[in-house]
Amino acid sequence: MSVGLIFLVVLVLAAAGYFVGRARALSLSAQSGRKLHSLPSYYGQTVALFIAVPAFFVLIAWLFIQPIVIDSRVNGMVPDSVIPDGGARSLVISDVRRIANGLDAVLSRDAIDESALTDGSIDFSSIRGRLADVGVALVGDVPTEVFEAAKAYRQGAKFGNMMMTVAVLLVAIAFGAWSYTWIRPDMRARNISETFIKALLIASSTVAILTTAGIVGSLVFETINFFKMYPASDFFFSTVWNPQFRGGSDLGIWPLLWGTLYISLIALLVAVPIGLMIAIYLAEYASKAVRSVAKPMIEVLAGIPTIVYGLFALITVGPFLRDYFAQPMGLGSSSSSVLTAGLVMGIMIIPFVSSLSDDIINAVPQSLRDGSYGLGATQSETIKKVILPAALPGVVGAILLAASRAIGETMIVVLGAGAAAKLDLNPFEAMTTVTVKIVSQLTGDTEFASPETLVAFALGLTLFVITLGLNVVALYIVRKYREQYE
Amino acid sequence: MSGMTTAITPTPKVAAMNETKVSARDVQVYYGDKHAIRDVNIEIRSRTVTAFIGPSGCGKSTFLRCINRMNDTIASCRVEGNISIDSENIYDPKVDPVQLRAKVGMVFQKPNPFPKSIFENVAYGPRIHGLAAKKSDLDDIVASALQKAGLWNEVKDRLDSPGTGLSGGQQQRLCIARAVAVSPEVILMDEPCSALDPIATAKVEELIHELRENFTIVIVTHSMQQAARVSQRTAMFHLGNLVEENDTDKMFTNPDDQRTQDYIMGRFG
Amino acid sequence: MSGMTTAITPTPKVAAMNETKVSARDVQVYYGDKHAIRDVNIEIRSRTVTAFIGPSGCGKSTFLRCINRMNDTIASCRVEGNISIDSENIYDPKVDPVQLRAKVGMVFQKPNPFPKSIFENVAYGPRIHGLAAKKSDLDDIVASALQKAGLWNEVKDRLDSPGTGLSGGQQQRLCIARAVAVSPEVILMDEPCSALDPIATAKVEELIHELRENFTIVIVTHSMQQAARVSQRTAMFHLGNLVEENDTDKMFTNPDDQRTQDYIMGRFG
Amino acid sequence: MTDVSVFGNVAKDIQTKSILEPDARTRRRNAAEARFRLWGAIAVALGVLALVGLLASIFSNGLSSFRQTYVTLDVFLDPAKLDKDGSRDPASIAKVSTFGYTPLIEKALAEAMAAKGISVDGMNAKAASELISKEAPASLRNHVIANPSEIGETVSFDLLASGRIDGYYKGRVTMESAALDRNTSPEQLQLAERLKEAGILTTRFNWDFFTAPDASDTRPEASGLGVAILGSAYMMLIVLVLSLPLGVAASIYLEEFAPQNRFTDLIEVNIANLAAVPSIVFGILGLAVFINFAGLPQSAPIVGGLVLTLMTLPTIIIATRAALKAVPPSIRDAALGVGASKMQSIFHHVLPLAMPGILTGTIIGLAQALGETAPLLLIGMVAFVREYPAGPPDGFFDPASALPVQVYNWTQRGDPAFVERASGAIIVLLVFLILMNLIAIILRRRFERRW
Amino acid sequence: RDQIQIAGSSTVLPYASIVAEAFGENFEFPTPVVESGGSGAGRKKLCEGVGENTVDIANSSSRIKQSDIDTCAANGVKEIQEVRIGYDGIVFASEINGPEYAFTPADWHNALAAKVLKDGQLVDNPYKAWNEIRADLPAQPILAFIPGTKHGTREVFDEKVLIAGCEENGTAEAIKAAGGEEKECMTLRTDGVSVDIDGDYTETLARVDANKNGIGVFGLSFYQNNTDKLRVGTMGGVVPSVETIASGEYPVSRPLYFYVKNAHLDVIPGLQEYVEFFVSDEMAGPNGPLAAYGLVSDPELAKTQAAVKARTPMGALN
Ligand SMILES: Nc1ncnc2c1ncn2[C@@H]1O[C@H](COP(=O)(O)OP(=O)(O)OP(=O)(O)O)[C@@H](O)[C@H]1O
Ligand SMILES: Nc1ncnc2c1ncn2[C@@H]1O[C@H](COP(=O)(O)OP(=O)(O)OP(=O)(O)O)[C@@H](O)[C@H]1O
Ligand SMILES: [Mg+2]
Ligand SMILES: [Mg+2]
Repeated sequence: MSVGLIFLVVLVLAAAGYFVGRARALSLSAQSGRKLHSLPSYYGQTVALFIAVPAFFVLIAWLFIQPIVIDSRVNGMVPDSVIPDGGARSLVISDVRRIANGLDAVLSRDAIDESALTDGSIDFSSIRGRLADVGVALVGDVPTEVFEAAKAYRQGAKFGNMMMTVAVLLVAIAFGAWSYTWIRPDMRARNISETFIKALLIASSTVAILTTAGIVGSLVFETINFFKMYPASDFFFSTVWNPQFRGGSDLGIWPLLWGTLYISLIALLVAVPIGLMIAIYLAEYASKAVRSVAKPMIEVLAGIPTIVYGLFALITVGPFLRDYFAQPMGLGSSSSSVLTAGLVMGIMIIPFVSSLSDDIINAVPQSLRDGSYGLGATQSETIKKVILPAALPGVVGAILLAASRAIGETMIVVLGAGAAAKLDLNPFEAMTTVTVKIVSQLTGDTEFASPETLVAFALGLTLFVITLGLNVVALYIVRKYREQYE
Repeated sequence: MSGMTTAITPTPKVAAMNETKVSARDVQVYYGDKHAIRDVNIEIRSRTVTAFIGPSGCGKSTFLRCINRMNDTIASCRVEGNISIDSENIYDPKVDPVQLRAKVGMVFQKPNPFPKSIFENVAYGPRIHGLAAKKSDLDDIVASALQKAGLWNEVKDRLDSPGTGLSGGQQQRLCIARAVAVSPEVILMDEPCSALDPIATAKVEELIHELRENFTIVIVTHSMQQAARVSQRTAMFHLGNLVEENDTDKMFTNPDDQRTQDYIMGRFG
Repeated sequence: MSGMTTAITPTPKVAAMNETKVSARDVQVYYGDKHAIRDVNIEIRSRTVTAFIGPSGCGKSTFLRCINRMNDTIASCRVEGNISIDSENIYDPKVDPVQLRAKVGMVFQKPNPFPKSIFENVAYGPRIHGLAAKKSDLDDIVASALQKAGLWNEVKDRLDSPGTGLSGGQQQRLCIARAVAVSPEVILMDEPCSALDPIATAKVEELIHELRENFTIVIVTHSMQQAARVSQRTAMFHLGNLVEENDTDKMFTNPDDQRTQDYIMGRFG
Repeated sequence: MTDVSVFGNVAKDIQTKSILEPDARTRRRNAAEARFRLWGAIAVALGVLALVGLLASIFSNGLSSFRQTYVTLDVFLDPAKLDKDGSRDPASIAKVSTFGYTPLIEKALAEAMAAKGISVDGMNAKAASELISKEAPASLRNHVIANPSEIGETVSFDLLASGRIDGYYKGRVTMESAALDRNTSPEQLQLAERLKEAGILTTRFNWDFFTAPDASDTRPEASGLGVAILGSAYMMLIVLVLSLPLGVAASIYLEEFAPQNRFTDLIEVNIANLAAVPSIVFGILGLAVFINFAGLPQSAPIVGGLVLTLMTLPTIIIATRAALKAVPPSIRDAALGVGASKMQSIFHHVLPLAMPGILTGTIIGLAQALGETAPLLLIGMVAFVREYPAGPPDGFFDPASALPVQVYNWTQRGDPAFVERASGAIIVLLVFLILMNLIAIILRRRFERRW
Repeated sequence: RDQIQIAGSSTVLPYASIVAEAFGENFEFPTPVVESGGSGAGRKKLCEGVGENTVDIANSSSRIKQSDIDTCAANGVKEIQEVRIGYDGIVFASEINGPEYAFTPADWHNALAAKVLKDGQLVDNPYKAWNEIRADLPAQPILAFIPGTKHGTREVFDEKVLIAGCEENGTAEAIKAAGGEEKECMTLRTDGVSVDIDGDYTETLARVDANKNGIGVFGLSFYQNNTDKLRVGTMGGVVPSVETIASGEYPVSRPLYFYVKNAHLDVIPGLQEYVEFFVSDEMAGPNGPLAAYGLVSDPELAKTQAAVKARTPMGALN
C-alpha cells in the first residue's frame, strides 16, 4: 500500500474507532446504570487517538528507517567496480533507485508478469531502452550488478512496504482494541484526550524554539569561519563598510546598523500613526460597510510584492523628494535616500499596525466605552485614555511586528535607499541596511569562503542578537504597562 | 475654581426645587424591532430624587440611558419623542452629547471600572473636564469623591492598585465616586446599591440626600424600602410603559394604578 | 439521567440533611501580598441553604470562589488550608477542577452571559455534560431552567437573540438559569438577586427553596431579610475573618458576636 | 480655585450649563474630537489612496499582458524536411530539431504575404520572419510530434508574434523607438500593420499567460505563469495547512496554559524575535535543515512551503496571542463556572471570540508568505523552471517556481516586454492573494462582534 | 531527480535559460532547472558534495577560486570541468536623449576616484562635470551608476577601467611615489557621484531614467535589448559590439563560465548532452541564439567543444 493509502486507512480506522468507542461507552453506561465521566464523544476521541497516533508514529519512524536499512543492504550489492571514477556511491544508489522504480512502470506497461523479473524469461539486457520508453532516463547501460541491486532494492522496498503496512495497521488495531476494552464509564476520557491535545499544543510551541535553534545553528558555523578570517573587533567597531572584490575589505557593521535603525525608524514614524489612526477610525468611527471594505483593502498593501514598492520609491518618490525637498534645502541631490525608503516602507507596513490593532481595539468591551462616555468624555478622549491603554499589549505586538517587517525588508531599501553604507544623519542621503547586505553579500559573485560572503552570516547573527535584545526590552515595557480589563 | 461654577453660559435663573429639570414627551425606544419603551411622558424635578421602580426588564435602564443619550452607543437602539433638560431638547442635532453627559452623569447597572488604578478611575472625569488645575486639587477631588462613595477607608492605602481588583461592591462604589467626581447637574444611578451591604447602602443613601440639595437625581432601584427612603418622587414602569408617577409618599401608601399597587405589594407575576 | 450523579466519585448514599457537605479548615487566601481571607473554618451542610453576609469587600466572594476553585483562574491568588467536599480535599492535586465545578455550580456576582444566543447560554452546560441525548431533551432542560429562574416568559419568544442584549436583571436570571441547567450538587450564588425586583427575587428565592430539597446552596447576600427568608444557616464575614456561623434564626435574633449584632443592626462603619 | 471639594460649601445657586451652547472648553474638546476623527479619516484615505495608486500603476503597466498578438499562418508540413525517411516514426521525426522548422514558417509567411499581395520596402524574408516568435518552431514541432499523420498536409497555426510586434500593439513600441531599436525596425512594424489589415495578425486574450511555463529571455511573448501559479499554490497549501494550526496551537498554549516563568518568557521573546529575522535567513535555515540535513530536493515547493511556514508562524502567533489576550476573563469564568474544562472554555468560547484577530494574522501572514522571494533564493526556487510539477502530493517534491519569483526574474530581464509581464504577474499574484484570503475575510466579518 | 540542476551567476542565467529551453524542446530530457543566486553561491552549491540533492552545474561570471576548488575537494567533488561559454561585454550608456560620450579609462578614473592627479598634485577629486576632466566631454554633471562590489562586473570595472585609467592618467605612479598601493586606484569618492548598484541592470536603467544625466554600467546584451532607451558611450574610441569585443578592440569584457561536476555526468540523465549542446555551434557559435542575444562568442569554441566531449577536468588555476 502506498503511504497515502495507509494514511487514509488509519484515518478511516480512527474514525471507526471513534464511533465504536462512543457506542461502547454509551452501552456500558446504559448496562451498568452508571453515568459516564465524560461526554460519549470523548470516549470515541480517546479510541480514535489511540488508533491514529501510535500508528502515525510508527509510520513516520518506518519511513525514516526503511530507506536507511534498504540502502545499506543494496549498498553491499554494488561493488566498487561499477562506480565510475570520481563518482559517488550515493549517485549509483540513486540510479539503482531510479531503475527499481522504473521497473514497476515497465512491468505494468508491457503487462509482464512479476516472475519474469527473476526467472530470466525476458531479456532485460536492454533495460535502458525499456526504461527510457516509460520515461525513466538513464545515463548509460546498466551493469548487471546494478540491475541486480535494483531488483533487490525493489524486492526490499516491496517487502518493507508490506511490513510497514502490516505493522502500522497492527499497531493501530492493537492500540485501538486495547483502548476499546479499557473503556469504563468512569474512565476520564475527557482528561485523556485533553492531555493529549495539550501535548500537541506544547509541541507546537516548541516549533518556535526549534526554529530559533535552527537559525542560530545554521548561522553560527559560518560566522565562526568569518571571524577566523576577519577580526571581530573590526567587524564590531569599525565604522567603514567597504567590501572589495579581491579582499582587503572593510566590513564594519556600524554603517549598516545605523541605516537599519534610521530607515526602520522612519518607516515606523509613517506606519504607526497612520496605521493606528486607521485602526481607530475603522474600529470606532467607520460604519460597518466602510469598515468591511476598507480593512481588507488596506490589507492588500501588505500583499503587494515589495518590488512594486521598490520601483515606486525609485521612480516616483525618490526623484520627488530630491527635486522638491533635498535640492532646495541644499541637503544633497541623491534620488535614493533613507527618507524615500522609509516612507515607502512605512506604507507597506501600515496594515500590520492597522489590521491587528483594529481587531484588538474592537475587542475592548463596550462597557468600558460606556463608562467613559457616561462621564462626558468625547469619543477621542475615550479612545486615547481608556481604549488604547486597555488594548496596549496587542497594539505593541502589532507595532513590533511592523518593526520586524521593516528590519527584514530588502527590495524597498535596495531601490529606495541605495546600496551605499554610510553613517550620516541627513535623511536625504543614500544608506543601506543590514538585511540588504546579507542578501547581496550572500548572492554575490565573490567566492563563498571569503570574508566578503561569510560576513552575511555574521550580520545575520548580530542582527538576531540585537533584535532579541530589543524584544526583551519591549516585553518588559509591555509587562509594566499592561492593563487587564474586567 | 469650583466644579460647580465652570458654567460659561450662565442660565440666568437658578433652578428652584420642584421646577422641571428633565421632561420627556412621548418617548418611544426600539431595539431593532423590539419596542422597549412606549409613550413615556414624565417630568423630573430639579433638586429632587426620583426613583424608577418596576419589574426587571421593564425598561428602566433603557429610559435612564435615554436621558444622557447613552443609548446612542447601541447601534440597534432608536429613540423617538422628545426629552429636554432645562427646556433644551437633548435630541436636537445641535446638542453635543458630550456636554450633555458632562451635565448628566451616570452610574451603570454593572460596575465597569476602567482597567486603571483606583485613583485614575476617579481622576479621569475631572481631568477631561479640566476641574483641577493642580495635582493637589485632583488629589482632593479624588479623595472627596471616594469619601462620598464610602470607599475611602477601604482603598486609601492602595489608590495605585487596579480598580478591577476590587470586590463587586467596591467596584460599584468606585463607579459612584467616579460619577460624582465630575459633579454633574443630574445624576442617573442605575441600581447603585445592588451589590452593597446595608452599611454601604446607607452611606450611598446619605450621599444621595446630600446631593439632592444641589442636584437632580434619578435612581433605579428594586428595593421599595430604598425608594421610599431616598426619593421624593417615584415612577413605576411596567412592560415599557410608565404606569404611574407620583409623590413617593402617595405612591407607597395609595397608588393610583392597580399595577403599582400589585407591584408594591409583591403581587405580580 | 439525574444531575445528582455527576460526582467525581459518585456519592453512593444520598446525603442526608445536616450532614456536612463542604468543610473548610484554616483557609487563607492571598491576592499577591493582600491577605483577603484569614483562618476560615466552616462546615456547610448538605441540603441546607447557607447565607454569607458581611460588609462589602470582606471576602465573601473570595471564599465562595474557593469552594469551586474558581480562584485558580486569578494568577495572583493563593489559597492555603483545606477545603473538602464530601470529605474529599478539593485542593488535592488529583482532583480535576473541571469535575469539581460541574459538581459545584456558580452564579457570579456580575452577570456574565456568553456572547451567544439566550438558548445557547443555557444549553452550553447541559451540552458539555451530556445531559441531553436529543435536541428535544435539550429544549426541555433549557425551558425548565429558564422557568426556574423566572425568565422564561420574558425570553421565550427570543431565545435566539443574544444574551448580552438583555436587561441587567434578565442577564442575572440568565446566569442563574445557566447554572441551574447543569443541576450541580452544590450551587454557589454570589448575590443572585442584587439586580432583581421583588417579584423576580421572590421567584429566585422560591427556586432556592425548591433546590434545597436536593442540593446544597450557598448564597451571598446583602439583604438581611433575604438571608433570613431563605437560609437555614448564616455565616458572617468581616475583614476576611469568619466572625460567626450559626443557625439563621439564632443569628438574627441573638448573635454570639458583637460584630454580627452591629452589622445586622446596621451599626457598622 | 480655593474650593476644590466637589460640593462642599458651594453656593446653593447652581447655574446650569446649556447643552445647546457649548462652553469654550467643550468647544475646544469638540474641535479636538473633530480633528482626531479627521485624522482617522485622512489616515484611511491615505491608506486607500496608496493602494489605489499602486494598483493603478500595476494595472496600467500589466493589464496589457493579458492580451497577446498572434500570426495565423497555413504551414505546409514538408515531409522532405520533417520525415526524411518517410517512415512517420516518432523517433525519426523527433530527430528534426526546432531549427529544422524555422524555414517552414519563413516560407509560410512569405507565401501568405504573396497571396495577399503584401510587401514592404526593404524587407527580406529573414527580416519578415522576425515578426514571428522564436517559440513558433517549438510549438510547431510539438504539434507534429503529437500528430505525425499530418506531415505532408497544410495546417493552420496561430503562432505568437514576436515581443516587439506585440509591444507595438500595446503601445510599448512606437515607430520612433523602433527606429532606434536594434531588435526591430519601422519596416517590420509597417509589415505588421499590413498583416493586421489582411487579418493574418490579431491581438486577443492571452490564456497562455496563465498556463504556459516561463520562457527564456529571447521569447518574452511565450512566457507564462503556469509553473509559478502551481508552485505558489502548492506552497500556500503547505503554509496554510501547517502554519495556521501550529500557530494557533502554540498561541493557545502560551497564552492560556503556559505557566508564567522564565521558560515561557523565553519562548515569548523568541517568537517576537523570529518575526524580526530577515526572510533570507529563513532561506539559510531551509537550506541547512531541509535540504542538506533532511535531504529534501532543491527547488521544490515542499521546502519552500516549510520555510515560508516557519516565516509566517510568528506573525500568526503574535496576532493570535493578542486576540486571545483581548477576550475578557469573565467569559472564561462563565464557562469554567458551569463545569467546562479549560480546553472546552477555550475552544468553545475564547477561540471564537479571538477569531477575527487570528484570521487577520493569517491574512497578513499569508500575504507576506505569498510575496516573498528572498528565502526562496537560497533553496533554489528562484529559478528558470519550464516543467510543470506533478499533481499533489508528488508535485510538492518537483521543481517549481513561484509567483513572486517570476516577478523578480522578469523584472531583471533585459527585454522590456518582461516589464509588462512582471506587472501582469503582480496582478495575478494579487488576485491569487485576494482569492486566497476571501474566505478568511468573510469569516472574519462573521466573527466580529462586540461584547 | 530527473532534471539537470544548475545554479549560479545571474549574468549567465539568460544564456543558460536560452540553452535550457532549446534543450528541453529538442531532447527527450526534461528542461533543466536554472537557479540564479550569484556565482559564489552557485559554486558553493556545486562544491557541497556529490549526490542527488547537489547541483550538477554552476554558472559563474568569474573564474572559480582556489578556495572553491579546495572546498570541492574536501567534499569529494574531485573532478570539475571548466567550460568557457564566451565573453560578456561591459558598456557605458546614458539616457537616449543625452549627449554622446567618448570615454577613455582615464576619464573614468578621473571622474570617480577618491584621489586624482591634478596639475601634478594628488588631490581629493575636485571634478563636478565631465568637461572639467576633458574639455571635449559633454558639460554634464558627473553621476555614475556602477555595479556594487558584490557583482563580478565590478571586478572587471575595477581592473579594466579604474586601474587601467589610473595608470593611463599617471595617478598610479603618483600614488606609488607617495608610498601608496595600487589598491588606492580603486578607492572611489563618497560624495554621491558614484552610486553602487546592488541590484541588476534593470535597476541601473531605472536609475538612469530617473536621473537623466547619469551614466550606467550595463552588460552588452542588456544594452542591445534597450537600444531605444540608451545611448552607448565609446571606450578608447571603440563602439562596443559583439564584433569589437570578439576582436579584442573594445577593452572592457570578461569571460563567462560554467563548471560541471564530472561525477554527475554518468548519472544525471542528459547532463552530458546538455553540456555539449550548450557549446555547440548551433547555440554558442557566432550565429547562434546566444550571440544574437549579446553573448560574445568565444573564438576558441572548437577547443571547448573538444574538451567537453573528452570531459577534461580542469587543472590547477594559473
Ligand atoms: N483579583 C483581586 N486582586 C486583588 N485583590 C482582590 C481581588 N479580588 C478581590 N480583592 C480584594 O479582596 C478583598 C475581598 O474581596 P471579595 O471580592 O471577596 O469581597 P466581597 O466580600 O465579595 O465584597 P462585595 O460584597 O463588595 O462583593 C477586597 O478587599 C478586594 O479588594
Ligand atoms: N441592547 C439591547 N438589545 C436588545 N434588547 C435590549 C437591549 N437592552 C435591553 N433590551 C431589552 O429591553 C427591555 C428593557 O431593558 P432594560 O435594560 O431597560 O430593563 P430594566 O428595566 O433595566 O431591567 P433590569 O431591572 O433587569 O435591569 C428588556 O426586555 C431587554 O431585554
Ligand atoms: Mg436595568
Ligand atoms: Mg463579592
